[in-house]
Amino acid sequence: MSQAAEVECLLFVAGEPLQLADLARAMQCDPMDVEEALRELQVELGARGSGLQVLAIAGGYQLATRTEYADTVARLAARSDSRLSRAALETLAVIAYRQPTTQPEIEAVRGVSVGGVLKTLQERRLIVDAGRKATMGRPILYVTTQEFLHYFGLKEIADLPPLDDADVSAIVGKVAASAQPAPRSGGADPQEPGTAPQDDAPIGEASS
Amino acid sequence: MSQAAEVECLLFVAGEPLQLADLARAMQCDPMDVEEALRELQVELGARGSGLQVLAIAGGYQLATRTEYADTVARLAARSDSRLSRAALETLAVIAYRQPTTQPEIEAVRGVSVGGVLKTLQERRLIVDAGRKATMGRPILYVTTQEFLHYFGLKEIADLPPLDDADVSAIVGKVAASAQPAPRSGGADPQEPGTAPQDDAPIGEASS
Amino acid sequence: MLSAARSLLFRLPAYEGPLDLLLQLIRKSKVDIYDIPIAEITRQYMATVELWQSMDLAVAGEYLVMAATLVEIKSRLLLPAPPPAEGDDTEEDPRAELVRRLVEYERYASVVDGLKGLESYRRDLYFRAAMEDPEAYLLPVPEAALDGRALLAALQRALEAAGVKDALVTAVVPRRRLSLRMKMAEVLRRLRSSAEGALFSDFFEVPCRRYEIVLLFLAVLELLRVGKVRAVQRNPLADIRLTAVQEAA
Repeated sequence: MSQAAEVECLLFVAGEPLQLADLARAMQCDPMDVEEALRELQVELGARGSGLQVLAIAGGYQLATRTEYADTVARLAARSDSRLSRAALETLAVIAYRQPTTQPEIEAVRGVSVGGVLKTLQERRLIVDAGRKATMGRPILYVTTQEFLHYFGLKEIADLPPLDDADVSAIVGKVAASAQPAPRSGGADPQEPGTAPQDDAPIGEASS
Repeated sequence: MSQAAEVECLLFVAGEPLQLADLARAMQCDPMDVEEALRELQVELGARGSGLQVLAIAGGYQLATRTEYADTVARLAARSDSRLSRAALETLAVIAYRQPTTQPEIEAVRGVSVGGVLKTLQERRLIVDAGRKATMGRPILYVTTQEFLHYFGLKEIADLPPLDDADVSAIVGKVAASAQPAPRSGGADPQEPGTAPQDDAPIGEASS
Repeated sequence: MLSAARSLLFRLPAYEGPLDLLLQLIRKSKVDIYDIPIAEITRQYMATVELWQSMDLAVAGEYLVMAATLVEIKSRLLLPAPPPAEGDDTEEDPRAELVRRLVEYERYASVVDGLKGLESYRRDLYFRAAMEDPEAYLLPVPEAALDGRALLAALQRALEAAGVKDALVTAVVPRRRLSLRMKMAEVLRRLRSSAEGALFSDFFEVPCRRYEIVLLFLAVLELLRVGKVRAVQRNPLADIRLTAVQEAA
């Protein structure tokens, strides 16, 4: 066991940039030791001509493929039979039942960041950008596509199995209420995906 | 650029088991070259004491952390302890070694009803409904899935620990020559999980 | 007596059914599975089931069916053997069917430990993006296997997970709700309403969200910078008193 290998494992499983503090906590060591381990790992990867490298990115560290291998990787991504990951499926499910919906709303439901998954789903034409929501930050609204219907063998969105389980509805309501600016009927009701988003109301007495 | 590094990049970005054919297509080379590259990569990872390893799992190849680093990774990615119950494992064992098999057959072997367990196993995608048996009542046939192989870290069904077949048939001959039909190849042979179900062969007196 | 009952209570969940119970009794008695002393094993089996019943434990029907089977085998063994059927040179032992079932069950039960070992080993392996969902098998979902139900199941999974991760869910709200400008106005209004101002700590109402603390801190810093607020701290770590700077009339 080496610290370089430890840091390699952590960057590998994370799939998103990790900060020194995260790494130090998992490795139960000093951030300076982590930096040393990162340097060691980078040297080892280079020495054996690995396809991977450590990147300092977005305020953290991440494993990534080297640019020389971009073409090879692209050929894999383009395989026709590539299928949906579980993360993609769950994200797609949220969009299908709540459309139009935004990245922050999806993330509120799934509890993880979904930027990469949204990109994949867009590339596969299963979802599409349908304008922007009139709230702070004007997030992009996503809806499902014809290809989505085709992929799941549906004639229309209304053919999706109804969400009638009381537990699920309760959770939807809860999640929606917290993800929405105010507890309004529109967003919280998964049966009415087409409800127009309402304007951002100013908050209480703060508007002096 | 090396083929070992190429294969490393592909396994890294896929994050799911890749088959030789997928790898060969992306690398634009022969499957045999891919196998060679996989071996090279495994040797290189071992030689530099990497935290990662190549696994042959669920019918493909996948990068994974080494078990020595499980504790470190667990501190980053907490998982609930959702191991399978003994009832679930027994039921899975019957399905895995006898597949395709039906609920009455499993219940005959285990001596208890297994409806709830089957539902759990299906929800966890460890087993799947594979049509119906052409016997009275047309019971659903269950088989194990790729997820089953992945859950137990197996490449294929043949990697399951052997059911001590020879011994058992000798025993069966001794105690109940009349009760047991001639030892058949279908259900009990883990080497041939895909063997077509011999319809209405009375599997082990399931109905007794 | 009590301890015996208690140990049984603990052991109860260990039985995976009547066959499992029978096998354990046979093993405990160290008898040959192919020559079960049926009277003795039946007695032990019945004693166990009766103990459960005396403890008001719901005994599953399967255990009772097995009890009946055992009694039937016992009674058949007591009867004189019937004359051998024509053309049949072996005499069927009444225990044969039971033994066959026990052996068959034991075959599968015996691989469970192996499977448990594989499960443990596999759970020590982590795959890419395991942090997002350590339980996922990280397998692609086959296209053919997907339909609307799969999508619904995926949503339910996601929602259940969200129900557990309440903190993460509610943390999304503030991002677009509060601005620094709003907070500055709020602080200033409150300070102006009182000649002696207010303590910095007074602004924190429990429970206080992290973003509110940060926002409040930034608002006070900004108000200090633009000279609308004065801050006085008597000694290190003491509470900070904030007062509004009087506007020139």
